[in-house]
Amino acid sequence: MHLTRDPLDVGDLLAEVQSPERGGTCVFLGTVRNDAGVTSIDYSAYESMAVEEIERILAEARERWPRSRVMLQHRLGVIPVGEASIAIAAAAPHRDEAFAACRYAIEEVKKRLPVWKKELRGDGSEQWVEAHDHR
Amino acid sequence: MHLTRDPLDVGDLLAEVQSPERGGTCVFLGTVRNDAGVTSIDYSAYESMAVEEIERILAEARERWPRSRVMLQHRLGVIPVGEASIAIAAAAPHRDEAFAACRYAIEEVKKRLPVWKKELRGDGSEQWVEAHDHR
Amino acid sequence: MGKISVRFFARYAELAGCTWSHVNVDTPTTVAAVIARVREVFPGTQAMPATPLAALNQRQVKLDAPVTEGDEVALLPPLSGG
Amino acid sequence: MGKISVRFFARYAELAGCTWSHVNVDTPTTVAAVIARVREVFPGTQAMPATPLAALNQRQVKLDAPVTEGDEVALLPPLSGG
Repeated sequence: MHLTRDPLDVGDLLAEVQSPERGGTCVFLGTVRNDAGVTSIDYSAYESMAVEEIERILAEARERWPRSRVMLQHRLGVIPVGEASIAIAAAAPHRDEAFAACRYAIEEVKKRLPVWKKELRGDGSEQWVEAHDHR
Repeated sequence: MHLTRDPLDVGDLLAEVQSPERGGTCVFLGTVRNDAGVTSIDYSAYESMAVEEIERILAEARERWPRSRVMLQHRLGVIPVGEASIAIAAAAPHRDEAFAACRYAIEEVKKRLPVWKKELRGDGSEQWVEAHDHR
Repeated sequence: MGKISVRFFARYAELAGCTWSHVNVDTPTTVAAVIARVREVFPGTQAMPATPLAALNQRQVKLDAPVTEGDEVALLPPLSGG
Repeated sequence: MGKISVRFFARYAELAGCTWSHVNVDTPTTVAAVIARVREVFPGTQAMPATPLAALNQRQVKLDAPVTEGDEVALLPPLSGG
């Protein structure tokens, strides 16, 4: 459920985190950019570890912001430019917590998730991405 | 378009701000909380000024984060608990700008938008909200 | 004498018993002077704070902002949007 | 001698020509020693950096982490998720 090969649905994530006592919700979406001829990115993962790492990150967020609820989905496989590879939703009683929990989750994902990108270009070339981007 | 009496649709806002060169999108939703017997909130505004203020806030965000695109909708009228009164979407090439522009917009809205809330309670009582909340 | 549009919102509209009116004042004048006149014409608004938030022609201003004939002064309860 | 599962991902899988295998090493040992053995068995992996990222049983670890029979060592190119 944290990893999927289907397009991500923000509405599903919102439904999982929102509730009548949580008045602030922050969502982050990372989408594939059209950098230098890129037409899509093939995402692969060490899937069992990625699932565990996501669960650790969500547990840490809940520990830091106990009244928040955070959900995260990462898409794998070939994702075309403009579509989302990751979606995070964080809801909390107040907006400070919602923003903080959402930001925490994406920063930890970038540092810790065993996921790799291979950029696919219009000219048929392919390239592994081996530096942190700053998207 | 910045003010509406209909339920807010995040998908519409996303469609307006996302593009192939913007890889990070941050969304904020403010929803009506079930504080102390509140069943809904009646939002009213100085509508013509609110529209101008929103346009000023969006222009400021674009000036500060020129590669970002931010959209904002505020709902007016009676909004039940759990539904959104405000939705902001900010997309940018990188996530730092998207988070910053989204956060800027909601903080300025809270400070500057001529909008008022009257809480409606299950027991039939009503109360103007006259202090900044921290949602 | 100049005619100044005056608008009341939210709780202040309830105090004034009115949402949109006008007052006549010697112009040029200031927002503070318009508010003083408002308190006479709409006695319920004496319950507003001594220095309420005000907008002049759809922008928040300080109470010493200059006002001329045809301007619109709005009296704004504490903002609670979002 | 103990049997250690070894997994390769992304570019390292291309270098190894393999995604999942095992090596036999004297146990207990360390992740670094497993990697040294991997470089012998899969010569293509000599192109990996001197100190690649590694996970032991699905958690990132330092290369001096202790390894025993049955453990799973994964070799991870620089992470680029999100």
